Amino acid sequence: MTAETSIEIRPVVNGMSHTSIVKPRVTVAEYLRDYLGLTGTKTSCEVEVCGVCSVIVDGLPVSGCAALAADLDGKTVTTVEGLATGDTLSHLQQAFIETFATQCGFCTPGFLVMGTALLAANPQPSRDDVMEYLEGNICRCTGYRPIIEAVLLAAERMAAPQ
Amino acid sequence: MSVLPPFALHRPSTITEALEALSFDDMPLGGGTELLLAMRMRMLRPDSLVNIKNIPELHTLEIDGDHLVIGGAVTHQTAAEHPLVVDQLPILRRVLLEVGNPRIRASGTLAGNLIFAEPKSDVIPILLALDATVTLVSSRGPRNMTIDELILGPYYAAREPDELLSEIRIPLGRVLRAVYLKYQTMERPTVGVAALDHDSDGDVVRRVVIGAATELPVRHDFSPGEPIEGKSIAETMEIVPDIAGSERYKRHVVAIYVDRALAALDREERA
Amino acid sequence: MASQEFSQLFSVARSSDDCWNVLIDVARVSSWVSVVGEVTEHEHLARYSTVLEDRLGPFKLRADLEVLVTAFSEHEFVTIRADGEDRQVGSRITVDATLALAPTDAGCEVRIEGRYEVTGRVATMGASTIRQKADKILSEFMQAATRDLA
Amino acid sequence: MTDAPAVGQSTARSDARSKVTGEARYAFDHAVPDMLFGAVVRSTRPHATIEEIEKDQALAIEGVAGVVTAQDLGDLFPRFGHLIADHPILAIDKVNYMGEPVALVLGETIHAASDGADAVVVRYSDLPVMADMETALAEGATLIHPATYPKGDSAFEEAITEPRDDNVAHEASLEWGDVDAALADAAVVVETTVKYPKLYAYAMEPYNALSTVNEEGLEVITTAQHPFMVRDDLARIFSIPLSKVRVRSPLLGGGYGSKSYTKVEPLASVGSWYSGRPVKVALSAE
Repeated sequence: MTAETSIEIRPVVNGMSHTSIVKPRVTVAEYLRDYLGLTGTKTSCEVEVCGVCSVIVDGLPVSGCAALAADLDGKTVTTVEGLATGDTLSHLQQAFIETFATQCGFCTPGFLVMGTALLAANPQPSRDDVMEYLEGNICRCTGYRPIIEAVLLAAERMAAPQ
Repeated sequence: MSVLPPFALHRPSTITEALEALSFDDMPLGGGTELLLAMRMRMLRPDSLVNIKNIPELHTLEIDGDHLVIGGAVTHQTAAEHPLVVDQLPILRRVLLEVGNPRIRASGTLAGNLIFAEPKSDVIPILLALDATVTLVSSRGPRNMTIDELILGPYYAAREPDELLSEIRIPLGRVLRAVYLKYQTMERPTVGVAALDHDSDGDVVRRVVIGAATELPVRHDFSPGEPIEGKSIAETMEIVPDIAGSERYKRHVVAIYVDRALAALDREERA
Repeated sequence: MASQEFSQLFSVARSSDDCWNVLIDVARVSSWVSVVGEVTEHEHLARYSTVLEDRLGPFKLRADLEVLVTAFSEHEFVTIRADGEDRQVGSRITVDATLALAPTDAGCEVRIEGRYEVTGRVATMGASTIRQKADKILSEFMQAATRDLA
Repeated sequence: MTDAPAVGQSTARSDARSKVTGEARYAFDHAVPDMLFGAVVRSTRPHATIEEIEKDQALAIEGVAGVVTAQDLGDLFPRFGHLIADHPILAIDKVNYMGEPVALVLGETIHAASDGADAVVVRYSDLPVMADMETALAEGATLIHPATYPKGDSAFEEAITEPRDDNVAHEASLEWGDVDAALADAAVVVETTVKYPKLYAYAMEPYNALSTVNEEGLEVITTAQHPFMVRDDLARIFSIPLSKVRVRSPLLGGGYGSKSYTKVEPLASVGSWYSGRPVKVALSAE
């Protein structure tokens, strides 16, 4: 079994399937940003602490900076660009606007992806659940309160009968 | 922006294939939550990585006799949510839910955590407290060892370069009650204390394992009713000063958290 | 940062002249150091270079070492300073060592003492792991020396 | 125009929608065709003279387009800095702190540039290390910076001091009223020394700049809070009029003051001047 130095991957990213050849060293964040031009996923700390690189792969939250693009073959990836349906924002995106949960906005993609993953796993999180789940995301502008409010507001709206 | 150094990738689907590829310069890759960071910092520059995530046997999580067996590719989250862990080893679940953050828990593996031997690991102290053992497989056959024997020093596990940690075995039915308390102000804990009452065939032992404050976790066993004082335990420890605090500060925090963990243990009903 | 003093003594059944000639044969002395390779002499009894290669846990170290003879006195002692950097891992090692000779009735006594300092990222390996490694290298040095000088 | 009063009403941020959909583009996200990536080779010594910088191993790496050091800056003004131009773009003859930029490796990809930076070999010889204030201010301590900087810095003439033989960069004392008298009959006199540790107001978006140098002048896309100060520094480096320097700061991914003054724009610009292609330099948190 020889070691591969370039890997063909066929991921589905935000509903679109791609075929790409990547070197093993290419991370998921580099692949999304530089190969697919999806610059919504950011990088900052590069040691899995700040959360700005969060994406969802096969339903699980992943740090794009510390995951290999080579592992995306046959996987489904959701990034911040894939949260809205057409022009209709998700409940969480709408809530972020209303509670002023975004200021400089560089951390917003990460918080939205992790908030979405939380609500998928736990549709009615308590305030403590939200704070604990978002421990792996850093924001330097909002002081976190508006972000927590947004997640709780979105949960409330998602639970209300349409 | 920093990047990973160049490396090739092996993607074996069986343990045998993985073993053929492993060497000092061809390292096993599970979640990569610690390995890839060390590579990015140029602390490690393997020629290739051996991705073990596609090997079915390494994903087992089952009961074997009176042991819980966790495969080498099982992640913290998968183990924490698995019915067998929820029922049989709730303390392990509670500790796993304290590891890193949701992304690290979803990718990082217990075996990878053990092999990387980060001195501030949450997983190592609790597995030490639970008398877990590990199996290291290689072309020379399997080796079994305790956590004590596996963890030699900071970032230094007794795994030979061509060995793979295939499973973790944890004895069941011994824990009467257990707690894990940690004090953490940064990415890694300043101190973590696992305390449990342990009944191995009749004699109950109260065990305290303190992680993160020293190069190796510190374990103390006490007979029931024996007075335990955090301060006297902390005084004997070779505390490592670092960004999380000076030696004096940490010794003080260790003493407090040992006492708090023991007080919590007295109130605790859950195993 | 991991650093420590070291001091060891061993005696040899050879005249101190013999011992002295061996001690100033830098290539031979460096052969007693397990983790160091070929030594290149740039200036006799002044400047040498070599490569330190070793493993510390999972980490591979490879540092180009410059070795300077900082002081020596005929038949008494020679002091060296080795300084090297492993750019890949971002770590640095400095060793100051003195080999001193004292004639005894059975031959001569060799004392090796000095201090090593490891800084940079590999120092995160923890002082005790580095100390264990240093002790191992030192004991290998002693065995090789006594064997070679026997 | 809605007639709802603006006062007392919450109105959404105009850029909120682009930020929650991921469309918002920061300097960090900008790229242009034919762009090279810059990776910085940093000093591994706190204070040392640079004996030699070996480029050939780096230049041999596939995808490495060039290695720039202070010696390659020709007649560019090699320093920048708002009050005093005391920041060498690339270390000149010696390094003053651990991590000071010593060389810039240009690569077709960020990976090639990074591998190139790993392959540049710099030989140093150590100078006395002044790691804390006491050592730096001690009698006869070695000067880290030159005795003074030439008067040519047009920004603040008075900031240029007379030649000094100590490591004091700047001294200021604020007094008013008759201090001695007040102290003399004060009930209590409390005296203290306040030490500030190194501070770094971490902004989520890393420092980065994308610079394109051509005959008409220079355009830089950067995450800067003070684009005009960056423009001043760049105009001085290239000795071109301010009108020929365009500095664009799109949305900032946080700053909090840490993105005041000039950061990596000179590095990216000399990289573009050297290679004739746009150059992007983005730092990592480390």
